Amino acid sequence: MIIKLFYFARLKETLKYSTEDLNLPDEPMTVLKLKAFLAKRGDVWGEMLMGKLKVRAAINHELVDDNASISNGDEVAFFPPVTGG
Amino acid sequence: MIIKLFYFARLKETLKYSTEDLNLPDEPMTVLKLKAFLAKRGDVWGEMLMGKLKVRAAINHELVDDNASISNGDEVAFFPPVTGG
Amino acid sequence: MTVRIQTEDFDAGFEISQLHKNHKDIGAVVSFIGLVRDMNDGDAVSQLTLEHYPGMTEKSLASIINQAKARWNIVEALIIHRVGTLQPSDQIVLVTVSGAHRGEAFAACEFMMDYLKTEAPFWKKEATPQGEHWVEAKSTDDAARERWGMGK
Amino acid sequence: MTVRIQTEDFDAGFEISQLHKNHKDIGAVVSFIGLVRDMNDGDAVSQLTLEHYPGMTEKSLASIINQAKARWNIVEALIIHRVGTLQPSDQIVLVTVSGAHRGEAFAACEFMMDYLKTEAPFWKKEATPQGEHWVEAKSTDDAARERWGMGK
Repeated sequence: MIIKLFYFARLKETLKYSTEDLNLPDEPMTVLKLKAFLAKRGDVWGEMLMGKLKVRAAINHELVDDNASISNGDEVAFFPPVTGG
Repeated sequence: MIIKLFYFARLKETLKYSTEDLNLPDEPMTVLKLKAFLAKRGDVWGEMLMGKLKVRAAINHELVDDNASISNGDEVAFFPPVTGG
Repeated sequence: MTVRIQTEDFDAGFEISQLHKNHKDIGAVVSFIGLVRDMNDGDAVSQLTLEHYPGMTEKSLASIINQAKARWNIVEALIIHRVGTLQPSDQIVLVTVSGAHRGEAFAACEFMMDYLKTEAPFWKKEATPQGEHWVEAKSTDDAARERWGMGK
Repeated sequence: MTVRIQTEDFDAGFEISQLHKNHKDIGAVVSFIGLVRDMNDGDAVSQLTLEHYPGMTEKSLASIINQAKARWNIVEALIIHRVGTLQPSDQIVLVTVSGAHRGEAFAACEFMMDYLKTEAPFWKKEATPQGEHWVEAKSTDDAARERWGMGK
Protein backbone atom coordinates (compact mmCIF):
# COMPACT_ATOMS: atom_id res chain seq x y z
CA MET A 1 0.00 0.00 0.00
CA ILE A 2 0.98 3.60 -0.50
CA ILE A 3 0.63 6.33 2.12
CA LYS A 4 1.54 10.01 2.23
CA LEU A 5 3.69 11.14 5.13
CA PHE A 6 4.14 14.61 6.64
CA TYR A 7 6.59 15.78 9.30
CA PHE A 8 6.31 19.05 11.21
CA ALA A 9 8.34 21.36 13.43
CA ARG A 10 11.36 19.76 15.14
CA LEU A 11 10.77 16.46 13.31
CA LYS A 12 10.76 18.09 9.89
CA GLU A 13 13.92 20.04 10.72
CA THR A 14 15.87 17.13 12.14
CA LEU A 15 14.75 14.47 9.65
CA LYS A 16 15.12 16.96 6.80
CA TYR A 17 11.85 15.68 5.36
CA SER A 18 8.60 17.59 5.19
CA THR A 19 6.65 15.07 3.10
CA GLU A 20 7.13 11.80 1.24
CA ASP A 21 5.13 9.06 -0.43
CA LEU A 22 5.86 5.70 1.13
CA ASN A 23 5.37 2.21 -0.26
CA LEU A 24 4.60 -0.29 2.48
CA PRO A 25 4.15 -4.07 2.49
CA ASP A 26 0.47 -5.02 2.19
CA GLU A 27 0.00 -6.13 5.78
CA PRO A 28 -1.86 -4.65 8.77
CA MET A 29 -0.13 -1.42 9.76
CA THR A 30 -0.45 0.72 12.89
CA VAL A 31 1.12 4.04 13.84
CA LEU A 32 3.53 2.22 16.18
CA LYS A 33 4.57 -0.27 13.46
CA LEU A 34 5.08 2.61 11.03
CA LYS A 35 7.30 4.41 13.57
CA ALA A 36 9.37 1.23 14.01
CA PHE A 37 9.62 0.83 10.24
CA LEU A 38 10.86 4.41 9.79
CA ALA A 39 13.22 4.15 12.80
CA LYS A 40 15.25 1.56 10.87
CA ARG A 41 16.35 4.31 8.46
CA GLY A 42 19.07 5.29 10.94
CA ASP A 43 20.07 7.02 14.15
CA VAL A 44 18.24 10.29 13.81
CA TRP A 45 15.04 8.52 12.73
CA GLY A 46 15.11 6.21 15.70
CA GLU A 47 15.82 9.08 18.07
CA MET A 48 13.04 11.21 16.67
CA LEU A 49 10.31 8.58 16.37
CA MET A 50 11.13 5.93 18.98
CA GLY A 51 13.27 7.92 21.44
CA LYS A 52 12.55 10.07 24.44
CA LEU A 53 10.73 12.82 22.55
CA LYS A 54 6.98 12.83 22.64
CA VAL A 55 5.67 12.34 19.12
CA ARG A 56 2.04 12.79 18.19
CA ALA A 57 0.46 11.35 15.06
CA ALA A 58 -2.50 12.22 12.87
CA ILE A 59 -4.21 10.06 10.25
CA ASN A 60 -6.18 12.01 7.65
CA HIS A 61 -6.04 15.14 9.86
CA GLU A 62 -7.32 13.43 13.03
CA LEU A 63 -5.12 13.03 16.11
CA VAL A 64 -4.61 9.31 16.80
CA ASP A 65 -2.88 6.95 19.24
CA ASP A 66 0.00 4.57 18.54
CA ASN A 67 -2.37 1.65 17.97
CA ALA A 68 -4.46 3.37 15.27
CA SER A 69 -4.65 1.46 11.96
CA ILE A 70 -3.25 2.86 8.74
CA SER A 71 -4.87 2.05 5.38
CA ASN A 72 -3.85 2.40 1.76
CA GLY A 73 -4.07 6.05 0.64
CA ASP A 74 -3.98 7.51 4.16
CA GLU A 75 -2.25 10.77 4.97
CA VAL A 76 -0.15 10.23 8.11
CA ALA A 77 1.64 13.01 9.98
CA PHE A 78 4.18 13.00 12.81
CA PHE A 79 4.86 16.05 14.94
CA PRO A 80 5.76 17.18 18.47
CA PRO A 81 3.06 18.16 20.99
CA VAL A 82 1.41 21.32 19.69
CA THR A 83 2.29 24.80 21.02
CA GLY A 84 -0.05 27.27 19.32
CA GLY A 85 -2.32 29.93 20.77
CA MET B 1 -27.35 64.91 63.85
CA ILE B 2 -27.84 65.63 60.17
CA ILE B 3 -27.46 63.06 57.41
CA LYS B 4 -27.94 63.18 53.66
CA LEU B 5 -30.27 60.56 52.18
CA PHE B 6 -30.48 59.21 48.64
CA TYR B 7 -33.06 56.88 47.07
CA PHE B 8 -32.63 55.06 43.78
CA ALA B 9 -34.60 53.14 41.17
CA ARG B 10 -37.97 51.74 42.36
CA LEU B 11 -37.57 53.41 45.78
CA LYS B 12 -36.96 56.82 44.28
CA GLU B 13 -39.94 56.43 41.96
CA THR B 14 -42.37 55.17 44.57
CA LEU B 15 -41.29 57.44 47.43
CA LYS B 16 -41.04 60.39 45.04
CA TYR B 17 -37.80 61.41 46.73
CA SER B 18 -34.36 61.26 45.20
CA THR B 19 -32.50 63.02 48.01
CA GLU B 20 -33.15 64.83 51.28
CA ASP B 21 -31.31 66.20 54.31
CA LEU B 22 -32.60 64.63 57.48
CA ASN B 23 -32.37 65.87 61.05
CA LEU B 24 -32.20 62.98 63.51
CA PRO B 25 -32.19 62.83 67.33
CA ASP B 26 -28.63 62.67 68.69
CA GLU B 27 -28.71 59.03 69.71
CA PRO B 28 -27.02 55.86 68.33
CA MET B 29 -28.49 55.19 64.90
CA THR B 30 -28.26 52.10 62.68
CA VAL B 31 -29.53 51.40 59.17
CA LEU B 32 -32.38 49.33 60.61
CA LYS B 33 -33.38 52.07 63.05
CA LEU B 34 -33.31 54.62 60.25
CA LYS B 35 -35.56 52.42 58.11
CA ALA B 36 -38.02 52.13 61.01
CA PHE B 37 -37.88 55.89 61.53
CA LEU B 38 -38.65 56.58 57.86
CA ALA B 39 -41.33 53.86 57.73
CA LYS B 40 -43.41 55.96 60.14
CA ARG B 41 -43.91 58.52 57.37
CA GLY B 42 -46.75 56.43 56.00
CA ASP B 43 -47.92 53.41 54.05
CA VAL B 44 -45.69 53.59 51.01
CA TRP B 45 -42.61 54.26 53.17
CA GLY B 46 -43.29 51.25 55.32
CA GLU B 47 -43.94 49.06 52.31
CA MET B 48 -40.77 50.17 50.55
CA LEU B 49 -38.37 50.09 53.50
CA MET B 50 -39.78 47.53 55.95
CA GLY B 51 -41.94 45.40 53.62
CA LYS B 52 -41.30 42.38 51.44
CA LEU B 53 -38.98 44.13 49.00
CA LYS B 54 -35.28 43.58 49.41
CA VAL B 55 -33.65 46.92 50.18
CA ARG B 56 -29.92 47.45 50.20
CA ALA B 57 -28.18 50.32 51.92
CA ALA B 58 -24.91 52.18 51.49
CA ILE B 59 -23.18 54.52 53.94
CA ASN B 60 -20.72 56.93 52.33
CA HIS B 61 -20.73 54.84 49.12
CA GLU B 62 -20.04 51.49 50.83
CA LEU B 63 -22.60 48.67 50.86
CA VAL B 64 -23.60 47.95 54.48
CA ASP B 65 -25.86 45.67 56.50
CA ASP B 66 -28.89 46.64 58.57
CA ASN B 67 -26.83 46.84 61.76
CA ALA B 68 -24.26 49.33 60.40
CA SER B 69 -23.94 52.54 62.44
CA ILE B 70 -24.79 55.93 61.02
CA SER B 71 -22.90 59.07 62.14
CA ASN B 72 -23.46 62.79 61.82
CA GLY B 73 -22.71 63.98 58.29
CA ASP B 74 -23.02 60.53 56.68
CA GLU B 75 -24.43 60.02 53.21
CA VAL B 76 -26.92 57.14 53.40
CA ALA B 77 -28.57 55.56 50.35
CA PHE B 78 -31.40 53.05 49.98
CA PHE B 79 -31.97 51.08 46.79
CA PRO B 80 -33.13 47.72 45.41
CA PRO B 81 -30.63 44.93 44.65
CA VAL B 82 -28.47 46.09 41.74
CA THR B 83 -29.10 44.97 38.15
CA GLY B 84 -26.30 46.46 36.03
CA GLY B 85 -23.92 44.80 33.61
CA MET C 1 -6.63 50.79 35.67
CA THR C 2 -9.55 52.78 34.30
CA VAL C 3 -13.23 53.15 35.16
CA ARG C 4 -15.65 55.13 33.04
CA ILE C 5 -19.40 55.75 33.40
CA GLN C 6 -20.86 57.38 30.32
CA THR C 7 -24.01 57.85 28.26
CA GLU C 8 -22.13 57.64 24.94
CA ASP C 9 -21.31 54.39 23.17
CA PHE C 10 -17.72 53.07 23.28
CA ASP C 11 -15.35 51.63 20.69
CA ALA C 12 -14.59 48.23 22.22
CA GLY C 13 -11.83 47.43 19.72
CA PHE C 14 -9.98 50.65 20.44
CA GLU C 15 -10.31 50.22 24.21
CA ILE C 16 -9.10 46.62 24.08
CA SER C 17 -6.11 47.54 21.91
CA GLN C 18 -5.12 50.25 24.41
CA LEU C 19 -4.86 47.56 27.07
CA HIS C 20 -1.95 45.77 25.39
CA LYS C 21 -0.41 48.43 23.18
CA ASN C 22 3.25 48.98 24.06
CA HIS C 23 3.17 46.19 26.65
CA LYS C 24 5.58 43.48 25.54
CA ASP C 25 4.97 41.49 28.72
CA ILE C 26 1.28 40.88 27.98
CA GLY C 27 0.36 37.50 26.52
CA ALA C 28 -3.39 37.49 27.13
CA VAL C 29 -6.27 39.93 26.91
CA VAL C 30 -9.75 38.76 27.93
CA SER C 31 -12.74 41.00 27.24
CA PHE C 32 -16.43 40.93 28.01
CA ILE C 33 -19.03 43.03 26.20
CA GLY C 34 -22.59 43.11 27.54
CA LEU C 35 -25.38 44.05 25.16
CA VAL C 36 -29.09 44.89 25.36
CA ARG C 37 -31.19 41.88 24.29
CA ASP C 38 -34.63 42.34 22.77
CA MET C 39 -36.03 39.58 25.02
CA ASN C 40 -35.59 39.24 28.77
CA ASP C 41 -37.39 36.65 30.93
CA GLY C 42 -39.96 36.23 28.17
CA ASP C 43 -40.72 39.94 27.70
CA ALA C 44 -40.07 41.79 24.45
CA VAL C 45 -37.80 44.70 25.33
CA SER C 46 -38.00 47.82 23.18
CA GLN C 47 -35.80 50.03 25.35
CA LEU C 48 -33.64 49.90 28.46
CA THR C 49 -32.92 52.75 30.87
CA LEU C 50 -29.95 52.51 33.21
CA GLU C 51 -29.83 54.51 36.42
CA HIS C 52 -26.81 54.60 38.72
CA TYR C 53 -25.52 56.16 41.94
CA PRO C 54 -22.94 58.77 40.89
CA GLY C 55 -19.96 58.73 43.21
CA MET C 56 -20.60 55.28 44.60
CA THR C 57 -20.53 53.66 41.15
CA GLU C 58 -17.00 54.79 40.38
CA LYS C 59 -15.74 53.69 43.81
CA SER C 60 -17.47 50.34 43.51
CA LEU C 61 -15.96 49.58 40.09
CA ALA C 62 -12.50 50.72 41.22
CA SER C 63 -12.80 48.42 44.23
CA ILE C 64 -13.76 45.49 41.97
CA ILE C 65 -10.63 46.08 39.87
CA ASN C 66 -8.50 46.30 43.02
CA GLN C 67 -9.90 43.03 44.34
CA ALA C 68 -9.12 41.36 40.99
CA LYS C 69 -5.57 42.75 41.08
CA ALA C 70 -5.10 41.43 44.60
CA ARG C 71 -6.20 37.92 43.58
CA TRP C 72 -4.61 37.49 40.16
CA ASN C 73 -1.45 38.57 38.42
CA ILE C 74 -2.91 40.99 35.90
CA VAL C 75 -1.35 44.02 34.25
CA GLU C 76 -4.18 46.30 33.11
CA ALA C 77 -7.92 46.40 33.67
CA LEU C 78 -10.69 48.58 32.29
CA ILE C 79 -14.41 48.89 32.99
CA ILE C 80 -16.72 51.07 30.91
CA HIS C 81 -20.42 51.08 31.81
CA ARG C 82 -23.09 53.07 30.03
CA VAL C 83 -26.08 54.76 31.69
CA GLY C 84 -29.17 56.42 30.23
CA THR C 85 -31.46 55.09 27.55
CA LEU C 86 -30.36 52.19 25.34
CA GLN C 87 -31.90 50.16 22.51
CA PRO C 88 -31.69 46.41 21.78
CA SER C 89 -28.21 45.39 20.49
CA ASP C 90 -26.62 48.50 22.09
CA GLN C 91 -23.46 47.95 24.10
CA ILE C 92 -23.93 48.29 27.88
CA VAL C 93 -20.62 47.32 29.46
CA LEU C 94 -17.03 46.48 28.59
CA VAL C 95 -14.73 44.70 31.03
CA THR C 96 -11.26 43.91 29.75
CA VAL C 97 -8.20 42.54 31.51
CA SER C 98 -4.65 41.95 30.32
CA GLY C 99 -1.89 39.86 31.84
CA ALA C 100 0.96 37.49 31.12
CA HIS C 101 -1.14 34.31 31.09
CA ARG C 102 -4.62 33.42 29.90
CA GLY C 103 -5.87 31.53 32.98
CA GLU C 104 -5.52 34.53 35.27
CA ALA C 105 -6.93 36.96 32.70
CA PHE C 106 -10.03 34.77 32.16
CA ALA C 107 -10.61 34.38 35.91
CA ALA C 108 -10.13 38.09 36.64
CA CYS C 109 -12.48 39.17 33.84
CA GLU C 110 -15.28 36.79 34.85
CA PHE C 111 -14.81 37.69 38.54
CA MET C 112 -15.12 41.37 37.70
CA MET C 113 -18.37 40.80 35.78
CA ASP C 114 -19.84 38.64 38.57
CA TYR C 115 -19.00 41.31 41.15
CA LEU C 116 -20.23 44.15 38.95
CA LYS C 117 -23.56 42.36 38.51
CA THR C 118 -24.10 42.06 42.27
CA GLU C 119 -22.29 45.07 43.79
CA ALA C 120 -22.10 48.03 41.41
CA PRO C 121 -25.05 50.42 41.91
CA PHE C 122 -26.77 50.24 38.53
CA TRP C 123 -30.48 49.60 37.98
CA LYS C 124 -32.20 48.65 34.75
CA LYS C 125 -35.71 49.59 33.73
CA GLU C 126 -37.18 47.84 30.70
CA ALA C 127 -39.80 49.18 28.32
CA THR C 128 -42.05 46.35 27.03
CA PRO C 129 -45.46 46.25 25.31
CA GLN C 130 -46.94 45.87 28.84
CA GLY C 131 -45.28 49.08 29.99
CA GLU C 132 -42.11 49.92 31.90
CA HIS C 133 -40.79 47.89 34.81
CA TRP C 134 -37.67 47.64 36.91
CA VAL C 135 -35.59 44.54 36.21
CA GLU C 136 -35.46 42.13 39.16
CA ALA C 137 -32.09 40.99 40.48
CA LYS C 138 -31.33 37.35 39.61
CA SER C 139 -30.41 34.66 42.10
CA THR C 140 -28.16 33.15 39.39
CA ASP C 141 -26.06 36.32 39.60
CA ASP C 142 -25.73 35.91 43.38
CA ALA C 143 -24.72 32.29 42.82
CA ALA C 144 -22.13 33.31 40.22
CA ARG C 145 -20.66 35.76 42.70
CA GLU C 146 -20.60 33.21 45.54
CA ARG C 147 -18.38 30.91 43.46
CA TRP C 148 -15.46 33.25 44.10
CA GLY C 149 -15.75 32.51 47.78
CA MET C 150 -15.21 35.85 49.47
CA GLY C 151 -17.23 37.59 52.15
CA LYS C 152 -19.73 40.30 51.41
CA MET D 1 -18.90 30.06 12.83
CA THR D 2 -15.64 31.12 11.22
CA VAL D 3 -12.06 29.83 11.24
CA ARG D 4 -9.21 31.71 9.62
CA ILE D 5 -5.49 30.93 9.42
CA GLN D 6 -3.51 33.86 8.08
CA THR D 7 -0.12 35.55 8.06
CA GLU D 8 -1.62 39.07 8.19
CA ASP D 9 -2.61 40.83 11.37
CA PHE D 10 -6.31 41.11 12.27
CA ASP D 11 -8.53 43.93 13.54
CA ALA D 12 -9.85 42.40 16.77
CA GLY D 13 -12.38 45.20 17.35
CA PHE D 14 -13.90 44.79 13.91
CA GLU D 15 -14.07 40.99 14.22
CA ILE D 16 -15.66 41.17 17.68
CA SER D 17 -18.25 43.69 16.51
CA GLN D 18 -19.20 41.40 13.61
CA LEU D 19 -20.09 38.72 16.15
CA HIS D 20 -22.95 40.68 17.67
CA LYS D 21 -23.91 43.14 14.94
CA ASN D 22 -27.57 42.72 13.95
CA HIS D 23 -28.11 40.05 16.62
CA LYS D 24 -30.68 41.37 19.08
CA ASP D 25 -30.67 38.07 21.00
CA ILE D 26 -27.03 38.35 22.05
CA GLY D 27 -26.35 39.62 25.56
CA ALA D 28 -22.71 38.58 25.98
CA VAL D 29 -19.54 38.52 23.90
CA VAL D 30 -16.37 37.07 25.41
CA SER D 31 -13.08 37.46 23.55
CA PHE D 32 -9.54 36.27 24.01
CA ILE D 33 -6.52 37.82 22.29
CA GLY D 34 -3.15 36.05 22.55
CA LEU D 35 -0.01 38.14 22.03
CA VAL D 36 3.73 37.50 21.61
CA ARG D 37 5.55 38.23 24.87
CA ASP D 38 9.18 39.37 24.85
CA MET D 39 9.99 36.91 27.65
CA ASN D 40 9.10 33.21 27.82
CA ASP D 41 10.34 30.81 30.50
CA GLY D 42 13.14 33.25 31.31
CA ASP D 43 14.37 33.70 27.74
CA ALA D 44 14.30 37.06 25.96
CA VAL D 45 12.31 36.51 22.77
CA SER D 46 13.11 38.71 19.78
CA GLN D 47 10.96 36.87 17.26
CA LEU D 48 8.46 34.02 17.02
CA THR D 49 7.80 31.79 14.03
CA LEU D 50 4.58 29.81 13.83
CA GLU D 51 4.33 26.69 11.70
CA HIS D 52 1.11 24.75 11.18
CA TYR D 53 -0.33 21.74 9.35
CA PRO D 54 -2.48 23.15 6.52
CA GLY D 55 -5.69 21.21 6.12
CA MET D 56 -5.62 19.65 9.57
CA THR D 57 -5.49 23.05 11.31
CA GLU D 58 -8.76 24.27 9.82
CA LYS D 59 -10.52 20.98 10.64
CA SER D 60 -9.16 20.97 14.17
CA LEU D 61 -10.36 24.53 14.88
CA ALA D 62 -13.78 23.85 13.32
CA SER D 63 -14.07 20.75 15.51
CA ILE D 64 -13.22 22.82 18.62
CA ILE D 65 -16.01 25.29 17.76
CA ASN D 66 -18.44 22.42 17.18
CA GLN D 67 -17.57 20.86 20.53
CA ALA D 68 -18.17 24.23 22.24
CA LYS D 69 -21.52 24.60 20.45
CA ALA D 70 -22.54 21.12 21.57
CA ARG D 71 -21.74 21.92 25.21
CA TRP D 72 -22.97 25.49 25.59
CA ASN D 73 -25.77 27.61 24.26
CA ILE D 74 -23.76 30.01 22.11
CA VAL D 75 -24.77 31.90 18.98
CA GLU D 76 -21.58 32.75 17.10
CA ALA D 77 -17.93 31.77 17.39
CA LEU D 78 -14.79 32.87 15.60
CA ILE D 79 -11.16 31.74 15.68
CA ILE D 80 -8.40 33.61 13.86
CA HIS D 81 -4.84 32.28 14.23
CA ARG D 82 -1.78 33.79 12.62
CA VAL D 83 1.17 31.83 11.22
CA GLY D 84 4.58 32.94 9.98
CA THR D 85 7.01 35.31 11.67
CA LEU D 86 5.82 37.57 14.50
CA GLN D 87 7.44 40.14 16.81
CA PRO D 88 6.86 40.81 20.53
CA SER D 89 3.47 42.46 21.18
CA ASP D 90 2.08 41.14 17.87
CA GLN D 91 -1.35 39.51 17.99
CA ILE D 92 -1.27 35.70 17.54
CA VAL D 93 -4.81 34.50 18.08
CA LEU D 94 -8.36 35.77 18.53
CA VAL D 95 -11.11 33.56 19.95
CA THR D 96 -14.47 35.20 20.39
CA VAL D 97 -17.86 33.80 21.34
CA SER D 98 -21.31 35.37 21.57
CA GLY D 99 -24.45 34.13 23.26
CA ALA D 100 -27.45 35.11 25.32
CA HIS D 101 -25.75 34.81 28.73
CA ARG D 102 -22.28 35.55 30.05
CA GLY D 103 -21.62 32.31 31.94
CA GLU D 104 -21.86 30.16 28.83
CA ALA D 105 -19.90 32.62 26.69
CA PHE D 106 -17.04 32.73 29.24
CA ALA D 107 -16.94 28.93 29.54
CA ALA D 108 -17.06 28.36 25.77
CA CYS D 109 -14.29 30.89 25.08
CA GLU D 110 -11.92 29.48 27.71
CA PHE D 111 -12.70 25.91 26.63
CA MET D 112 -11.86 26.79 23.02
CA MET D 113 -8.51 28.30 24.04
CA ASP D 114 -7.63 25.31 26.24
CA TYR D 115 -8.45 22.92 23.39
CA LEU D 116 -6.66 25.04 20.80
CA LYS D 117 -3.51 25.02 22.98
CA THR D 118 -3.44 21.22 23.18
CA GLU D 119 -5.06 20.00 19.94
CA ALA D 120 -4.62 22.46 17.08
CA PRO D 121 -1.48 21.68 15.01
CA PHE D 122 0.57 24.84 15.51
CA TRP D 123 4.21 24.93 16.59
CA LYS D 124 6.18 27.92 17.86
CA LYS D 125 9.86 28.55 17.36
CA GLU D 126 11.45 31.33 19.38
CA ALA D 127 14.46 33.44 18.44
CA THR D 128 16.49 34.37 21.54
CA PRO D 129 20.03 35.71 22.10
CA GLN D 130 21.06 32.01 22.49
CA GLY D 131 19.67 31.14 19.06
CA GLU D 132 16.44 29.61 17.82
CA HIS D 133 14.56 26.82 19.57
CA TRP D 134 11.21 25.10 19.39
CA VAL D 135 8.88 25.96 22.26
CA GLU D 136 8.13 22.98 24.52
CA ALA D 137 4.51 22.04 25.23
CA LYS D 138 3.46 22.90 28.79
CA SER D 139 1.94 20.46 31.27
CA THR D 140 -0.14 23.38 32.61
CA ASP D 141 -1.87 23.51 29.22
CA ASP D 142 -2.67 19.78 29.44
CA ALA D 143 -4.02 20.35 32.96
CA ALA D 144 -6.17 23.27 31.74
CA ARG D 145 -7.62 21.03 29.05
CA GLU D 146 -8.28 18.16 31.47
CA ARG D 147 -10.52 20.42 33.58
CA TRP D 148 -13.18 20.21 30.90
CA GLY D 149 -13.39 16.48 31.53
CA MET D 150 -13.74 14.98 28.08
CA GLY D 151 -11.86 12.11 26.47
CA LYS D 152 -8.99 12.65 24.07
